[in-house]
Amino acid sequence: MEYKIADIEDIFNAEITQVLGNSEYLVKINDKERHLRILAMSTRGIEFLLDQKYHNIRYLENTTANIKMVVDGVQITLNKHHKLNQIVYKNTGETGRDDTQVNLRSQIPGKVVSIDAQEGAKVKKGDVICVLESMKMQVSVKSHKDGVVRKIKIKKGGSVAKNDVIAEIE
Amino acid sequence: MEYKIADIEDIFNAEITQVLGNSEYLVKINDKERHLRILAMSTRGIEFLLDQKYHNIRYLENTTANIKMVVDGVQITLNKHHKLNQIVYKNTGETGRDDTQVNLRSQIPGKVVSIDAQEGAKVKKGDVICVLESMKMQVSVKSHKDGVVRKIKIKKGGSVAKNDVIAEIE
Amino acid sequence: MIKKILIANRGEIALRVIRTCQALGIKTVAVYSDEDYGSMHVKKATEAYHIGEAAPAKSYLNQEKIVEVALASGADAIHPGYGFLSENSDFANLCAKNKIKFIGPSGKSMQLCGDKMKCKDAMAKAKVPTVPGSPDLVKDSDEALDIANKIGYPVLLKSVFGGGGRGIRLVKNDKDLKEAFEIATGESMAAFGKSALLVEKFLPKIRHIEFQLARDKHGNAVHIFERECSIQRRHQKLIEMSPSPVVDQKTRDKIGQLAVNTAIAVDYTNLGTAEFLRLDDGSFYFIEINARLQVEHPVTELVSGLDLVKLQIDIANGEEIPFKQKDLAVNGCAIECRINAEDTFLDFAPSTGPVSDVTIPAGPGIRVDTYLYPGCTVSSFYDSLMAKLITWGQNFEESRTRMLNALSDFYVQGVETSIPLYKTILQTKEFREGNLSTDFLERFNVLDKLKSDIKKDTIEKQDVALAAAALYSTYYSSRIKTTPEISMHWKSKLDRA
Amino acid sequence: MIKKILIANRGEIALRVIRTCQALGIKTVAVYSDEDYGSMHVKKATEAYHIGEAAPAKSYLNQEKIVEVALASGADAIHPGYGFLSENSDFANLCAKNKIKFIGPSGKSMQLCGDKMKCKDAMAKAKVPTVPGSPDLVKDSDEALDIANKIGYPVLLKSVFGGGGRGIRLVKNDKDLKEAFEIATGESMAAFGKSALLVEKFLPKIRHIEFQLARDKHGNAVHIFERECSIQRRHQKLIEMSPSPVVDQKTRDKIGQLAVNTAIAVDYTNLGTAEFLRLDDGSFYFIEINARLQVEHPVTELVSGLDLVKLQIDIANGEEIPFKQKDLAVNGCAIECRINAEDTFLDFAPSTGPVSDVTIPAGPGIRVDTYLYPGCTVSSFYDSLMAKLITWGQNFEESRTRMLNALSDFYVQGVETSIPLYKTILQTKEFREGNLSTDFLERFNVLDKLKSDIKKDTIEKQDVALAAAALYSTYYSSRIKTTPEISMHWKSKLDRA
Repeated sequence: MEYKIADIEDIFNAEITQVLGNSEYLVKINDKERHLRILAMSTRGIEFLLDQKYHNIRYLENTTANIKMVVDGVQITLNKHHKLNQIVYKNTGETGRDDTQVNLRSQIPGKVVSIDAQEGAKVKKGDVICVLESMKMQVSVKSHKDGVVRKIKIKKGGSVAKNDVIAEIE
Repeated sequence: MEYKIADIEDIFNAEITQVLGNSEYLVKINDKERHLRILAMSTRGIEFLLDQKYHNIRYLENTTANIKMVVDGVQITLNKHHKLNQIVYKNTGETGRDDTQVNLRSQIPGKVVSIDAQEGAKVKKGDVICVLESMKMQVSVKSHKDGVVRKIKIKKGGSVAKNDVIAEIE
Repeated sequence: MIKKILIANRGEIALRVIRTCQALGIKTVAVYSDEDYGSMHVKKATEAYHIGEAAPAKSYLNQEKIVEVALASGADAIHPGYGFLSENSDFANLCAKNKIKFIGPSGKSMQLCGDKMKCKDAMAKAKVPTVPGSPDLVKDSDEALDIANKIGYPVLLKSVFGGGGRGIRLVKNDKDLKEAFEIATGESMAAFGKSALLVEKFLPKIRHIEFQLARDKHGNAVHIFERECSIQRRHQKLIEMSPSPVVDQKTRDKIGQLAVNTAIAVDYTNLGTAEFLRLDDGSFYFIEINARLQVEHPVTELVSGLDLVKLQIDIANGEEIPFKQKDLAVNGCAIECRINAEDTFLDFAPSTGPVSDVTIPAGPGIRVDTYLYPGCTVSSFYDSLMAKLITWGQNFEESRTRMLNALSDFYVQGVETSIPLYKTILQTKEFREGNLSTDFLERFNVLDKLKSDIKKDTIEKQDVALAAAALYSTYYSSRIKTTPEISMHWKSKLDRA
Repeated sequence: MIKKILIANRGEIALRVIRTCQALGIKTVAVYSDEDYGSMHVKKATEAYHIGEAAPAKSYLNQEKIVEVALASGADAIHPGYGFLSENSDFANLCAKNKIKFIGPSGKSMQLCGDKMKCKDAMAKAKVPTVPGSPDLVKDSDEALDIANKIGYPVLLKSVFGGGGRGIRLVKNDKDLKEAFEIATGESMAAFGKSALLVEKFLPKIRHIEFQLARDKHGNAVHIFERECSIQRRHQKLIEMSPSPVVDQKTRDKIGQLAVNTAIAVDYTNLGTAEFLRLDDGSFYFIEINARLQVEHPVTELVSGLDLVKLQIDIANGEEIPFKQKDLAVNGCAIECRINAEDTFLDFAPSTGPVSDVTIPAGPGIRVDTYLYPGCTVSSFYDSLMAKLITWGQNFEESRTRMLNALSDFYVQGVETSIPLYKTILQTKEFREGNLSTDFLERFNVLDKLKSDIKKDTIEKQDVALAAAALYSTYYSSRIKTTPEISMHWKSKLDRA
């Protein structure tokens, strides 16, 4: 799984690759395999040795978008869905859709943060039509084709459900 | 309610006489009324002010017979059923029963710790016939009348249910 | 002899006083507001009485109620702590009237300490240097010019109606002063109907250095060394230490004697603190006497071995100070960090609420005075000081290193704290070299350093965070369980909402 | 210069060493057995390696495995703590062979300290008085009689094959000695095929007083005062203090110099302890050198201001001791209570198991060295020392009062502790007066006093217990709820079973 850490630009990768038993695991972090041994787990968090080094993690908050934790006294927020933009685009504008399709639909539910195209305007495939806030993240909804925006079907500050039509583009 | 404290001879009395609200109570301890204000309660125990003085009680164990607690660092065991012997006797040997009744029945369930009368022996009303362990306490079952023990219907180490016949006394 | 003390305070200082009373076998009476039912001082005192609502005016400042509780509980003395009623001469007088010993100076002496002009006057007589300036209000711009030229520019033109930085003008020459005087007078006349201006020398880069005083009713007086309290934010002390890196024994003897003279000048009894400003040229100027136990008294305790609260009680009992100046020597070095519930990046705004988890550092040379416990609450009604972390070492460096380690071990969940700021400060070259001043935070851009330290920490811990996240994802999706006793519940604000 | 230290130990002493390493910026390597996954020393060290099964022989005594981890982790030194391998000269030699610094004396010196007869011989040459007796094995009863008459009755006839009180006979006159010699020889021949008997003066009422030693590789040697460790049970120290109530400065100088001479006599380097017996007539007899850091070293740290682990590391680095004897002076008084997991009334039998709740005292003058935390386990595989509670005061009485308060604040749920015993001991008139001896517990019937104290405590708290019970009954039967946030879950062994 990929993560983004608040305040750091890079995208990181981390997953458990092997369960060794006896509370031991192999974890791949940014393509490097590390040894992890769990010492204790509780409602508050987790304690483990990572390559023989002890760490104490307190989980503060866990949403679908973020994990907020205190790592050895340092507060860190991990963003679990940094690729949401891409995923949403993939499912709307980027691929697979028929160019003859008029309706641009939202693949996610969310709140409309901004509308970035005006009715009557010419847009290219991939241009941002609007930005939604979803799962505490801002996600751009991009045009699925080159064309003209016939109608914007949403309002700033309003809510959209999954599959709602965002705009008609011809 | 009456209590006995392990290691102390006297019998003590304690009950809440009034709920004042705002976590405040009047408690009567050995006929003296005291003011009690609860500060905190948790799974571990209770903290209160008794007549303006703070106390911290940790509950270690609670059975039908005992409460074991740590009061300001001092471990104290309160016996909740110090009068069980009397109560049981009241319901078996002491009163109300017809002298013509042959069967001595147990008023409580328990395990037979000892048998203190032999078949054929003469017994007086109030003599101990057997001792049961019940609710972590030892309780004597006493004869309900003067007579001769015809039959002992229990075995040492065995269990008796409430109303089981302990012995036939004629 | 005092047998039972009512502590007219809350929080860590109430606990501090209780601790000494326990050691001396003196009974204690706590008082508490609606907000403080579950507070530690209620739990640790011999008795505890409810005195009113959360707002200080309705409880901890309610003089009559507090005296009433003292009388009802049979307390023969009141310890005011710091803040609240500690420097209120009316309260000291009220205690005296009710034949309750007030553990502090007399009301009269306290009043004199609180009146800046009268105090300055007393110091002039005692030949204690104060910040150069007009001895009293200046009547016109000519007098102001005269004084400014005598003490030298730049000077501050201060309105006595100001306060907290308002009504103060920095002036660099005669022309500016004349102009500023006109404007200030005009403003003051418009707002208050009268003008009241002072001229004072502007001191650009200053250290705050104070001396701990003790004086008994028999006239014996000593100072118990200095404390350097230059690390401040918005005129609030953050870090204090004893000894000061710029005070050698000769200076300590000299300024210490001056400090003792200030106590004599206002007939001060019990413990107090003489505060001075120190310039880079080594000159000291007296500012004021704090007529109470200071927040930062533990650093003095650690380098002197004394129990200052015990000393307060002894003096209140009419006893003589049981040592002489020559018996005292600075042992090692102590540093205190005030652990405040505040958000450094929100201009130190208070951060309040329930504290679900606390880890308090411990070990050799570490002392923590605090009211914190897991499950307690940091109230918005009272000041933001949650804990004082004090370390002792054989020398400054040992004390500093212990402090850094202890800060890392200190964890408070639920509120923002000043802990990260202190870690950054203690690691600066300037702090290590003792290059301190009251504008330390601005002068060395400490908040920028803090930001960069936080980023560095995040980068250092990123792999661990990722491992923890990976573990979480795996657990959450497939619920691997290796041993039955391992169980995990994930807290989530969403779940709880 | 040592940069990374493997700590070949566990529990509080491993944590103690880690703490100093952190302060010095030295990395630490912890080792742990199957029993110690969740132990604090694993959590606090820079790195932690699993070394084997719970039984010490399979982990903490596994010399090869520990050296292997040291090499693998790049540790350049090993700190042995106390117990386990700390006085094992083979291990010291194995470290040397692998070019790992052993933080302690040389294997050769250690071996000499461990060999009682050779050590006694070395002390005789250095003119250090040892307990009067035969300089070597006595060959026949005539020699035994000769020696007994020289040193005076009563004497002890000891078999070197004995140990822990076995094979020791108290003899009061010539006739008894002759008889005892025959019997002892016969027994020994029957059991071991040879006889090996010693004669030693019987010392009826003794104090255990020891001196902290430090000697560097350059030959500089100092003592860091005495510790009185007379309060014992079954030859195990329970309470230690510094200074001793019977050691004045003159005695300290004199016996301290003797102690330094013992270190020189066996070419001892690093920190060690010279143990003495002291009789009521003021005479001191050397018994042995403990070639390691002692459990009770914190009392010396508190009265000297020194970090003894730092001193060990400095000496191991080949540095000179950074002070002279004349620089050292006793500051105040420190007392240590060893908080053991044991049942005083079951002949001090170990009490082990999970510790669900712990409250550790804190405050000025209080130091706690411990591995305890809520949720930890007291293992049956290792010794019963859970914590060391050490208090400092300006004098004995302040230290004692602080200790009593701290003991009351110390709470360990799940195991029996020696805390109540210490409260009783510290309150006896005899302890307060410093009337100490190794048979203190028996001499003053302390266990009877403890029983009566416990009863007194119960009576004192009975009303509170009854109020708590009444509250419980009411809650349980009618479930009164005054405020919604108050909730109560009643623990019951029955429910959990």
